[in-house]
Amino acid sequence: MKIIKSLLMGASLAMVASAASVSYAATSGNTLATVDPEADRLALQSYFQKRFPKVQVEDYVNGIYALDAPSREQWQDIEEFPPYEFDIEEGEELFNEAFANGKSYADCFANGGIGIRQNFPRWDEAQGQVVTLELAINQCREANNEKALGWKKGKIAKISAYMAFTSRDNVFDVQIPNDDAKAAYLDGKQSFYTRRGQLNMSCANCHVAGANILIRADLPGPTLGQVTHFPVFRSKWGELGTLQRRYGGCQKNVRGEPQKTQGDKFRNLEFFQTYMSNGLVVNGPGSRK
Amino acid sequence: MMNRRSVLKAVFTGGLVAGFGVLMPRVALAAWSKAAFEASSQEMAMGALYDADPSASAEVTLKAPDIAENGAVVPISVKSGLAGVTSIAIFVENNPQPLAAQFTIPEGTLANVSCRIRMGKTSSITAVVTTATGSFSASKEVKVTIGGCGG
Amino acid sequence: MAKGILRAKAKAKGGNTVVKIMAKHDMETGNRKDKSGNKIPANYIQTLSVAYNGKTVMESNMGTAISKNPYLSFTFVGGAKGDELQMTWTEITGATATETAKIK
Amino acid sequence: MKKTISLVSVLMMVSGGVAAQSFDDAFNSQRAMYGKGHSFTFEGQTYITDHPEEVAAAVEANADNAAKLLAAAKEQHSQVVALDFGWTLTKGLLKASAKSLADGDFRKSMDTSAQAQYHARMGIAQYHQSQAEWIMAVPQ
Repeated sequence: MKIIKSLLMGASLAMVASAASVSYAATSGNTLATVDPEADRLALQSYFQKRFPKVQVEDYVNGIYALDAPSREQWQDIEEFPPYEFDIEEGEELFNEAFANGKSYADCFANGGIGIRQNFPRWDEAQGQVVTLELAINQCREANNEKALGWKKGKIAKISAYMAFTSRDNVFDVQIPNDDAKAAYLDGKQSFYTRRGQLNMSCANCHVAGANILIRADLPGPTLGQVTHFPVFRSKWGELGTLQRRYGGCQKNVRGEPQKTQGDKFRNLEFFQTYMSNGLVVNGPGSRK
Repeated sequence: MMNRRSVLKAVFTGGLVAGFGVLMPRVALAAWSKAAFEASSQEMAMGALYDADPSASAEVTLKAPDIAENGAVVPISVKSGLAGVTSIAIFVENNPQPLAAQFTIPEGTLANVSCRIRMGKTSSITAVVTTATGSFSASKEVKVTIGGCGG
Repeated sequence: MAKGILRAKAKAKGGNTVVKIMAKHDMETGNRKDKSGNKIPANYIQTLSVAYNGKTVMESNMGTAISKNPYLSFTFVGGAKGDELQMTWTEITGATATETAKIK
Repeated sequence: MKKTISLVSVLMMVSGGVAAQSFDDAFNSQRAMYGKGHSFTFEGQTYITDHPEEVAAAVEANADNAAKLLAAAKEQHSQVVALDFGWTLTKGLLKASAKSLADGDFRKSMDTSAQAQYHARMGIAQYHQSQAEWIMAVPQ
């Protein structure tokens, strides 16, 4: 059902693509008045469709494995029995563990926290900020007088993985309800295209222009669908980690001081990046190199 | 994770297994061969397992990537069309201990196994299949690269 | 129920049973050093044997070149949905346990 | 290999090409080719391929000057950190400079401080440039 939906979307995009032309001399989209998230999303998707015409839009949830066959083969072998299965189990136990006050995570989330990954990150009007799933998890703990968990790995990643697992095949649907949310989106968009660090590279350098182009021994994945499979069990980490752990790692990779995990910048970046993947399905957790 | 009972059991069989390691004659593949698994060169490891050097055979199929995505987890599968396969072993020549795994294949189990290995650096991988008539091998080089941001 | 370190997916099809097993284990090689430069002692799973109806269908001896969370997949003739597999693992430390899984 | 090359070209494409052979272009290419201390002419004038920090460090090596340069480098680094645009190696350079200063190796300390301050200044420049140019990288 969802697949068919995204197939149709793909088709309609193909037409958009033929009309839109990829240029680097944008004149709009950098002010609150001119930024148009939906146009950004379609432009990005058409950009990738032009570069990789054979790749179905819905396959981008598999990241680089949608583009590079040899990597895909190894990845599929590992997904035969993925290392994160233990984490999903532990995540489920942690998720169902009652807090000292008798409440549990289920009390903090819509639908008892099951099958809701696709709605995160979400704009929270009351807080006036973007709330990622991990932030919501820790807010839930603190609301119930429990200590907040570390942001990057361990328990929070396992709980997030379980919640993503219960949401697999749900279609990402990040909403931008008002101008405040749009401002956060714009901030995230700017971060994504902003060069940092001694190597003077932006997220986009590797994950838009550089997607599937060797950087030393690595093939960066396309940003389209990049968030859908997080948290990931990364062979390099030998364990599960959150999206924002990876953000910090990328910024270090370009020899820049990483920004604050779950700070405004990273949450807004995740807001933008996830909006770009609206219409694709949740397939997290995933295994990556 | 382990409950008390299996711990007790652990202590008990622990001694036993260690004992076997030493006493087991080299032809009997069933037990974990200390000499083979702790050998620091492929020659020594093979010497500890086989009477004669394995001969290359097209009947042994080794599936491994050309370039490993990450040396820490390299998917490998070995299968063989040979009759009466009793054992399959996998060697990573350039690892500190080259013998990765050795599978005993009882009758009724297909000569077709998959596992995931660790590679310290680019190395030749060799799969050795043993039958009543001898040992046969297939090799392939797997490149391990140092990533720009990944592996 | 207390779970072991093994997870298995065993599927019976066409008269054969395809078994996939993964163990939750770091497979310490003994070649690594910790932050203070001391060698981390080796601790890996040495043997994993699988039995069906009391008959061994796979005996796997493993070394330091097997990945963290070791994975093993093989196929044996026979086996039926609902039957049980006995899986016994032994660490180099001597620790051992037998766990079971149902064929699906 | 071809892939790597094309990435380079892509990067050049998005790095908002300013008018060819500005002074900065000339300076940077000369610096890249000959390193510091090399003189070249641009539009009739002669220049040297030293960064301002290196010029500032080309004074007598003594405790006083070394301390001044280190302080200046730290100051500039705190500015780039305030912008959230610091580079990863800078902290280490500042530490190394402080150590050389303590060890009485003033020349080494001053050169290291110069390098650290250069990083900080470039980080700040990068921030301002990206404020102006990020939008040019967005596919439309």
